[in-house]
Amino acid sequence: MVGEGILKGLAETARNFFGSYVSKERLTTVQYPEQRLPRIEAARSFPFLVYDGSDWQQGMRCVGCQICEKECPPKCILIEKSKDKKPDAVGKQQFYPAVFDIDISVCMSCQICVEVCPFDAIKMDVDVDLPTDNRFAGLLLDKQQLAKSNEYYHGIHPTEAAAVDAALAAERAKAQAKKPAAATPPAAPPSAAPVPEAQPVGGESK
Amino acid sequence: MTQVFVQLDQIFVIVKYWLLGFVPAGWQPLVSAIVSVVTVVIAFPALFALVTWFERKGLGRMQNRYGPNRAGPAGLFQPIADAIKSLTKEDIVPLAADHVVHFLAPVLLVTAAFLAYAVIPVGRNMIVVNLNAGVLFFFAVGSVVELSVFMAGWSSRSKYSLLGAMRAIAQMISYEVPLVLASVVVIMQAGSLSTVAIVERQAGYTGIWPHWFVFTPWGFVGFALFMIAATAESNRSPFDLPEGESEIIAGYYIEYSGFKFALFFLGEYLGMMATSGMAITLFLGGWAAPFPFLAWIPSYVWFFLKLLALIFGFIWIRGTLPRLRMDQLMNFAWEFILPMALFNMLVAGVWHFMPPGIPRWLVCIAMVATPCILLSMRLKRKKKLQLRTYQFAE
Amino acid sequence: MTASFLILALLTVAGTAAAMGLRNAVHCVLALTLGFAGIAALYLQLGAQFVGLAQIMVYVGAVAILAVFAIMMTHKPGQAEASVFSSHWIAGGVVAAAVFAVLAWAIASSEAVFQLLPPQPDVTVQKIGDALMHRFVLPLEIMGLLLTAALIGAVVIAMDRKEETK
Amino acid sequence: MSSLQGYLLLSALLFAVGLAGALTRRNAILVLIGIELMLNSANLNFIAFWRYGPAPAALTGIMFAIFSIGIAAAEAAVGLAIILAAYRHSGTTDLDEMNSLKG
Repeated sequence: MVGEGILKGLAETARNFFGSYVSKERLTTVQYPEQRLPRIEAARSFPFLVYDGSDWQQGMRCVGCQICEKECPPKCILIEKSKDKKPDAVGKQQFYPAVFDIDISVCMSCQICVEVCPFDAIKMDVDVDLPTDNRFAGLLLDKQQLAKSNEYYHGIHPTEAAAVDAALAAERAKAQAKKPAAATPPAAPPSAAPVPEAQPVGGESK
Repeated sequence: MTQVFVQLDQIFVIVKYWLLGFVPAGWQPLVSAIVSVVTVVIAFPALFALVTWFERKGLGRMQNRYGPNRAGPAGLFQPIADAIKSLTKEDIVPLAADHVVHFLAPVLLVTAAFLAYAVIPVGRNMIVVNLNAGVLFFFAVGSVVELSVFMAGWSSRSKYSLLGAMRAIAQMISYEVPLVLASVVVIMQAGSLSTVAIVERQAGYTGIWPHWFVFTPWGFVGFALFMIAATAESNRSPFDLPEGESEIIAGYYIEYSGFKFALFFLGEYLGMMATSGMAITLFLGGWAAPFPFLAWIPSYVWFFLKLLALIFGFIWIRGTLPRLRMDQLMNFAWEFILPMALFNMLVAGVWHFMPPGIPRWLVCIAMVATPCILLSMRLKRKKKLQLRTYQFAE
Repeated sequence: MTASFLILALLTVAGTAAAMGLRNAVHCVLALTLGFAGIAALYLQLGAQFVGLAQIMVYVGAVAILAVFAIMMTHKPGQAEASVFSSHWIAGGVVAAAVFAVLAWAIASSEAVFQLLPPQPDVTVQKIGDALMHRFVLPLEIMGLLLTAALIGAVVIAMDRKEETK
Repeated sequence: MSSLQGYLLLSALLFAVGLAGALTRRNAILVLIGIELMLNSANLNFIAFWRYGPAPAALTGIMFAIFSIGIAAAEAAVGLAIILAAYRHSGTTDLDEMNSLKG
């Protein structure tokens, strides 16, 4: 008969229709703003700048070397180097970025800036809640909006952050061994100071 | 007690006559018409709003989703949000479009869709005009829809619109023939083209079994054919080739935006509900209750319950079946539905002339089942595929 | 001579005149459907419900669609016609005007048109059906034959002969 | 002016408009449409005479109109098919250019 397959299909959709009212596990939809999926460690959205300590201007790892600006395929990064210098994460006197803007309407989340950064200063965020009512200025993130603490980084990519911290600590130790004359390392390892930009991490799962 | 139920059943009629009491006698026919028309023009768009919500919810549940659930309780205010959105959107008319025709097409479509409700009895004594040729009026008005579809597709000056309109017209013409032929059996049996008379013919019960035309072999087949043709006629899935969003984006109304787009949407749903209402009138006993012990429930409640049930059927089909191909669509119309409708008329004649009893049932069932099986076998046979030859593209 | 007749007459004449005068052929057909619908409304006004609805179904639903399809199939884009009227349009217009003058004169001078409106006859569809099946059964059969022949003939004429084109 | 006269005058006017269209238009399809219009005006006459005539119960006018509508539909189908065939043959629907009987 001609309608056999149609009847089978109708039975299947009817099973779905009534089943969705009976068994909750059929409805896999996550009610987004209230419920969120647990964050995935390997996820990435847009880049952010890591800083150590509590002061985002003082602890910023970026030295304004502009490698990421040059490597960025869609050219969404704008960096202006500072005139003066300040001690970096390792303790050397370095420039710092006077301006660091990322246009996330242009950014394609390729992570190349992260790959090329020799200072582990730029990392990928997982935050996707970036809606704004201004599609030009609202999507052009400046240095302050980009700066996120090392704790936040630990929260979103624990494994990776641990490796980075270990490498940085090793480098710092090496630098200290080379220059014992230097005074205390300027950047303390992750402190417990409250950070303004840090957001709840991990997400409340349903 | 029964008096209360009769009052409840006739409440709208009573209210209308109460209103007419305030009007001088000379104006009464005009005011009566205006009251009826205004009721239809308010009630059915309201139902349309409800049906869009119902459809989105139902489709969502069939795909294990929630459907709209943000605007209002269970997303019930979603249609209002949609209406506000479509009203505030910019009305874009293509520069090359034929402005007058482009404007008239949705207006004509909605007008024709509303006119169809004039002959559908939604309850006891509740019909706008009891035309002597009501069913013919319904189909005549339905044929105007094709013209508005053509106007929309042609005036937009867009390939997609024109292709969509051509598809829609070809499909509507092909399926209008079986639609009319499927309803002819009812007209033969009822001996009238008046929708009120057809509903009256289906009144009464044998035991608790209603005398609806759908509960006869020819009526059942006629109902199935009518509903299939109605699905195609209202361009709904699986016959939604004119829309075919993956091929021609949205068909004939692609160049419409804002409120005109909403009018097309409204017209499409009004058409679907009108054909469902006609199917109810022709086959499902109109506003009659399915069981005699439920007859106390007002007649219009039954009509709208049946309407919602049929619409749920449309939604169910839409949630289940994939879109057909153009050749499948046409083959189905001309090789299966049309011959079945013709056979069905023969069966209705046999039913009319045989004495009532078991043999009549057996003969008629055999007479419908045989062509159905044979035609479906013919439809299912493997087609020999051969290299396609192109006339112009070589 | 009621107001509704005047409105419908005006609508019909406007539609048909536009259909015969407009430049764009598709506009002509669309205007023509207005004229046909007006004629159908006049039928309804005269009490011929069945004929009026059949008129809408046949002319608006079928003939107009057929005509626009034919126009689109024979339309060549980019071909700007010098004139929509043929070279001897003056002669045609004069003939038509003369015909109208003669007809109008005949109608105006006839005595037979001063008829009182008889009471509305009771024309149910059933009566029409009875008449078709008894008194007019032979014309009906011939009609069916003619329509079948026309259907087949139209298909045969319009069919593309594949062998010839190759 | 009686109402029958009004209908007859309207019908005559429609006939004249259709005739004018059929005689003056260049597009063959529109000529066909003009002929359809003439048929329609005749139908209007039939219905008007039926309504005002002595024996409306005999339904003669209505019958004539019904048959006429059916024949007009057949005529339109065949006429448009012929125009399509002619178009395929000569590549135009312009009647001023279709002036040769030879193939």
